[in-house]
Amino acid sequence: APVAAPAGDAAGADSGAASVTVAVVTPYMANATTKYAIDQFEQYGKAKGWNVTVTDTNADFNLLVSRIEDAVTQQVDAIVLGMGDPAQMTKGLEAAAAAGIPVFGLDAGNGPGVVLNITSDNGQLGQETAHFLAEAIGGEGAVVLFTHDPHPGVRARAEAAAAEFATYPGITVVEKKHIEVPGPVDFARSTTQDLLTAYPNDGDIAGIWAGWDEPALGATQAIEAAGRSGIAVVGIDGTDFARAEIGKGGAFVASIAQDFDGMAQQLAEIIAAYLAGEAPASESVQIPGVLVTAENAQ
Amino acid sequence: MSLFTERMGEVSVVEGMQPLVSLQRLRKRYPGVLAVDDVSLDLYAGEVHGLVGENGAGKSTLIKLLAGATTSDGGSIWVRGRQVHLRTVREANRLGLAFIHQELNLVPYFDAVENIFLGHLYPRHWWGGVDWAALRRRVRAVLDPLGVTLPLTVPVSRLSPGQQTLVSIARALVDKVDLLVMDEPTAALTSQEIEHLFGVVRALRARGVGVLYISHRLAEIFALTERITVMRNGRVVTTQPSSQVSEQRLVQWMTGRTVEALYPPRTPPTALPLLDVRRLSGSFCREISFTLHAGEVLGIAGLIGAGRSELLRLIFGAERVRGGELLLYEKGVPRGLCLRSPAQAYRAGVALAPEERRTQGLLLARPIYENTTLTFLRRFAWGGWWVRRRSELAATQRLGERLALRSRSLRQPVSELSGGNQQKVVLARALAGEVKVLLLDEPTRGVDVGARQEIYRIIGDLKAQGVGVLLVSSDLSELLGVADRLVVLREGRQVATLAAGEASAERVLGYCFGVQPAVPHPTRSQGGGDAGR
Amino acid sequence: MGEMQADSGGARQGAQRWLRLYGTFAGFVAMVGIFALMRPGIFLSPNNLRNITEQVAILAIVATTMTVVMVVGDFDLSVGAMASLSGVVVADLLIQGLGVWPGVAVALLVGGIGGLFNGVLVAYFGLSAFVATLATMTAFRGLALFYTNGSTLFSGIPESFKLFGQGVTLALPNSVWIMAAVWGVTWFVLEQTTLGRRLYAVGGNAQASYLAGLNVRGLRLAAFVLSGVGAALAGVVMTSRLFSAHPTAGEPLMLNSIAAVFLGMTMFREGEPHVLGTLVGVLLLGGMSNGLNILQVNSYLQLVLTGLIILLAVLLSGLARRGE
Amino acid sequence: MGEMQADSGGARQGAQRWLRLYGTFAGFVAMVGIFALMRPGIFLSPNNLRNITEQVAILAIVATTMTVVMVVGDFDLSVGAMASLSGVVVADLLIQGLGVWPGVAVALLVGGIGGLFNGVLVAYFGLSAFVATLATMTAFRGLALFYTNGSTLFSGIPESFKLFGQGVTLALPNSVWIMAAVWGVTWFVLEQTTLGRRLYAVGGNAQASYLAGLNVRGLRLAAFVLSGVGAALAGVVMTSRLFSAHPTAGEPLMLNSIAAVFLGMTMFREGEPHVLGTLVGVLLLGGMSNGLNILQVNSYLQLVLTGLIILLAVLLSGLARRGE
Ligand SMILES: Nc1ncnc2c1ncn2[C@@H]1O[C@H](COP(=O)(O)OP(=O)(O)OP(=O)(O)O)[C@@H](O)[C@H]1O
Ligand SMILES: Nc1ncnc2c1ncn2[C@@H]1O[C@H](COP(=O)(O)OP(=O)(O)OP(=O)(O)O)[C@@H](O)[C@H]1O
Ligand SMILES: [Mg+2]
Ligand SMILES: [Mg+2]
Repeated sequence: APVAAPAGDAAGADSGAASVTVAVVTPYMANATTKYAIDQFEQYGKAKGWNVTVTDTNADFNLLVSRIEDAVTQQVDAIVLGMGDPAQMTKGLEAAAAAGIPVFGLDAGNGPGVVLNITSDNGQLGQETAHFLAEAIGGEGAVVLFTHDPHPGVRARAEAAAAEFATYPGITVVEKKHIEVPGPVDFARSTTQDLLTAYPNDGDIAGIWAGWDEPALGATQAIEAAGRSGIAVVGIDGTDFARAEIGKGGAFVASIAQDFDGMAQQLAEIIAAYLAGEAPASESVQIPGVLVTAENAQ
Repeated sequence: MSLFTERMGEVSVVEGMQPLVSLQRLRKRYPGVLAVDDVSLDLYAGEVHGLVGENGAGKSTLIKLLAGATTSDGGSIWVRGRQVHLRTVREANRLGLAFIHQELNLVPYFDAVENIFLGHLYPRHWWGGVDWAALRRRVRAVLDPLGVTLPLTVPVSRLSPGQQTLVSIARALVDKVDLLVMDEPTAALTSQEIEHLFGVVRALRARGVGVLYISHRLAEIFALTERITVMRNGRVVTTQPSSQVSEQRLVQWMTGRTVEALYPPRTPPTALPLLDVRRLSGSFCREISFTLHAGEVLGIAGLIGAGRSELLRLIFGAERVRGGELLLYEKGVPRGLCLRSPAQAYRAGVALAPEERRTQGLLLARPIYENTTLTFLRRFAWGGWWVRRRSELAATQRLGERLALRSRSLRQPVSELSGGNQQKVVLARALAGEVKVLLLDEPTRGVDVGARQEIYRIIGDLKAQGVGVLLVSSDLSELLGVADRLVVLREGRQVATLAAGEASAERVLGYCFGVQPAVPHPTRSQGGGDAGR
Repeated sequence: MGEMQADSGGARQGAQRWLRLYGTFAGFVAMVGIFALMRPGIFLSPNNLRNITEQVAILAIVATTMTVVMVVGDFDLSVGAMASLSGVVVADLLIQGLGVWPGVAVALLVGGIGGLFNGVLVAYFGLSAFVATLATMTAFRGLALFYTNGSTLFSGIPESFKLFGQGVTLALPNSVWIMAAVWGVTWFVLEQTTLGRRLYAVGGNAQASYLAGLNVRGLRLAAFVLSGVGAALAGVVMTSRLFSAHPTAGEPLMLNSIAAVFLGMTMFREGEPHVLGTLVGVLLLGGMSNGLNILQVNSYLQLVLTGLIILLAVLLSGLARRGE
Repeated sequence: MGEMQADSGGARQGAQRWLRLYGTFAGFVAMVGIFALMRPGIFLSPNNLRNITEQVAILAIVATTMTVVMVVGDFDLSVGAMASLSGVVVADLLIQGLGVWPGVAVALLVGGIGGLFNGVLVAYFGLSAFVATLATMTAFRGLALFYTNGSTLFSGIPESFKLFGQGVTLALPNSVWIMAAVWGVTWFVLEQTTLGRRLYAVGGNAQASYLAGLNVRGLRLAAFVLSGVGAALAGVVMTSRLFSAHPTAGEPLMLNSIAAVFLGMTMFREGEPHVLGTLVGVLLLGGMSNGLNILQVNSYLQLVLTGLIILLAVLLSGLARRGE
């Protein structure tokens, strides 16, 4: 059952929307897409007259729990979790629940204590990009995955992609490379150089599937610098630099754009409705991604 | 010679007595040098045994072998008739051996109390915490017989080297020991502390403790020991009852030559002023005034912690001046005021050889030649930039020869040199450029007789060239032998300025202690004097 | 001379020591004051103070045992990776049905073994602490990732495991009690026992300690073992607090714990590490991040401010020292 | 005495020095040998060797200038953040239409100023290098993120900027040439000039250097400035190589560059930092990651192996030294 907006006790006698405070906490602000989504959300929130606070913990989940607790201490009206896995912050979520503060996920995840999570369907992102890559290489050849399993979203994409590749009898996933963060572009670039050395002939590798756009960029650069042909790269997120690469018609053939703007906007609406006493219909809202290819890159 | 040695050895040994510690045919090789070569030595309970030898003769290395601080390449060590294999210092300590090593080995941020107690179990309160009061009492109990007073609650890094030596001495006396080994314990001490130390050593001897005593001050050796062992080039030359050798013989055994007049003949200073110190004050020193002339050696006397080193550092610009002024003269014309940094001092022709060679003087890990050329490096470089190693090596070779520096190679890290040779490197650096005023802080500390004579000769040469020398020394006979005038400091104040003619050991000591000189115009004491007694 | 000065000297020195404490400590107090003024009633509310202590508890555990390693003059870069590894181990064992206490014991054992490994490399094989623990950091990190295959462990951890990181006893979170216990024991050992003084001696001058008959190698080894166990304990508390184990969760602990010790060191004249200073360092870091968040400073600017505040706090104590 | 031995002693000592080099160096050679055997014709192919040099070029630049800071006995933790910052600055300036050379000059200037800041804090205000550069690292990082608002800069960088990181001259990538130039100059300065000698002296014993008339503060300051400029140069090359600027791209450089210097230090008897050693350290780190990739080892196991190989290499030199 929805809780009545607890606006009264936090900000005292102030009236109306001005007293609504929404705290956004995220571990991944250094990531451009996270930043974009949160910035968008902040704008929509401000447009509603909310006071939106944003906190980054720099990939530190322990601190993230603390930040949620800080928000609870400040008796905010709602907490938005920006792309962190709720499984790693149950303690904070429980504190929020105990204080009656609703928590919403922005591309985060579902779990106890999360009223609603709005997200791209990571499975769909992974599956569609994998599908595109598979088709692009003619359903045949060796494929390498660039992953980062500690990130649950990227992990889900990789699993979906692997499942998709498995449906092609001609495709084998020959390696799964863990890409280090920070510095993913350079890391992916060096890793790809080494891969190309290990698979020295044209055709040894047909495609590289990357869990997000930065490693895809690094892979593309290495392939082009080595002058290798016949290797296609796909990424995920549809960032502007990915679009630019795809537009050039090189090795980077596709990415998939998550509609962060739409997500942010919709989440703001849902929160507004929730604070007005209207419970969301389901725990999870999934926004489909839009494939970015040479045709629609620019 | 060897026949003679053996016969004498037999004579000196008390019939049927088992040696407390017996070293048999010990060897220790360092890369390129046999530091200890087939050394055998018996030490008896209740005997003070002197060990002498030139710098680098292998004395400290021998001690380290006995302490388990380094491993031998051959030979054996027997304690009370049983062979022992010392792998760590702890094992040596458990056998009742205690050591005062040549290089100060203190924990800089511990106070004297904790440094003295290092290696012992602290007394505790009933609740398990350290009983600091009891600890302090126990430390006082060790210090009192030594007759020394130390600031106990200050980190030892802020004590003067002399005070630090007292701390390491006290450490060796906390527990009951059977054999006490002292490697140049008095190098940084003045007569007062030496007196007390000797008292303690004699008391230990009376209790049946054996003592192995290393010193370059031969007077001390004669005053304290029953037998003397002389080492040279890693080998034992001879062991003799002290009463049967003369100082000349001893020096001859050590150096292979005779050392006649230790001090060069005194030449009168000029009247040309070089440096004028006017009411100079620092954090400890107060209102010191004197003038140093060209060709003059001005000695600075005082007890430990009297502020002598601080005075030199003030003049050198290495410490903040809190009052007074400093005038440097160029050809008799006053030039420039306070020196603000050592760099400025060097530019003005003032050089310092600091007292603490390891912490203040040397880059231990760097080769000898880099240490000697450090200050005047630009002279050994094209355009002041591109270092010419060959000219550095040549200059170092020259300085080394002048100071009788003993090393395997000039590219050897200074850390591998013996203590006295390290001291020579410090001196070599100060002499590498042209200086007008030379500040020498304990220049002969740990230096053997031969090299000491050499250093005095160099001081004499510099004097003849018109250099002014400020000489700080804890060896009063050295001051009396070399200095043209003496400034006596006591607790940071200038208590007397004496011309060579007016100074005598008694008188200077009287000023040092703050009592009236017993003899108004005593005779001058010269030569290898006996400040130690 | 000097003897009569000894006592008054002691008193003076005590006063000076306090004055010096005021440096970094004054920075700390100023920070608290500013935050309290800017957000009256919030920063210093009991609730928020409790939050801060709870937020820093895990860091404080690691920083306290790190202090011991730094007391003997070494470093331990592997603590973060070790915390991750032990967190993953305990979570996995609990998920597989092992009891809570045995699970925790095994995790601490892992920490002890890791610390032993570091200690042997540094104390007995003479590797530089930096190289050795950097290498083991990389290895531990790989192990934690390999063990979990990169994923987060969370389902199947028994509720009773919440005890360490989420339970509350006498109005304070259990993690704070654990931290207090670790801190108290470490303080007692370092300041009040012969063992502790020997650790300090080794850090002050290893050669002197050896020549005074101390077992220098053993002492250095012990410090590393302690730091490994401390890191493992932090990993356990963290897993309990997050109620999930993430193979890289502990990583921020490494630089932060060293930073806390260094910050604390600035409070002492002779610059030796000290658990009291470490605690102030931890609180400075924790309070700052909490306060800046409460002030809702842009998260990128927060980083800039964090850097500047650390510098200011440390500069204060530097100036205090210079003034003497 | 012994004077006449000077020359032969020198030669023998030279031989010993080479023997000691064999420790870590032998580890390096063994690693190369193993990789070469396991992937014959691939690991040692000219193409792959070129790849390795290119991959390590940026790290080598930072590690080389870091060596200078470590020669004077300090640390610089801010190099990674500085590389990110300068990379972002040059990208932004070029995007805004500034010429390539002025843009690079400004980026290097940023590095110099950052280094100056570090140097003043450490040398003149007496802060510990760790605290000071940790704080500036945090601040620089915040600045880079704030400057770009966290996003990647890429569109609008002129093609001519590819010169630094992607151009090829005489069959070698320009980044490798830049690295070689930085290394060569640093080697010359450290080993052959009075400046270098003084830097080593300060690192060996700062107090003795001061009393020998060296400008200790100035020298430490200079080292930090150099390291700042080196980091900035690395940032420029990295931005050119990736043809895009990421506000956290330089971060892995920090630990890696320090690790490389430490690895190199194990090659020298007295354990002082040395650019030759640093280069071997960099190649060891780079060759290892390249080789393990080529052997197609699981990424997580790669971390474990990396740690173990570092330890092995270093242990070898430790044993060689002990054998003496
Ligand atoms: N660690 C070392 N490495 C190499 N050579 C060393 C080392 N320590 C000492 N030596 C050499 O061993 C020889 C003996 O040195 P030792 O320190 O025993 O002399 P010493 O008799 O104590 O001299 P001093 O009177 O100057 O203290 C010297 O030639 C010295 O250079
Ligand atoms: N009783 C004391 N209490 C505290 N500090 C003292 C005391 N006596 C001396 N000092 C310190 O010792 C310093 C003076 O020592 P300095 O090194 O100049 O003495 P010194 O005459 O050279 O003695 P040494 O023979 O030990 O070298 C002063 O800076 C002072 O701080
Ligand atoms: Mg000696
Ligand atoms: Mg002195």
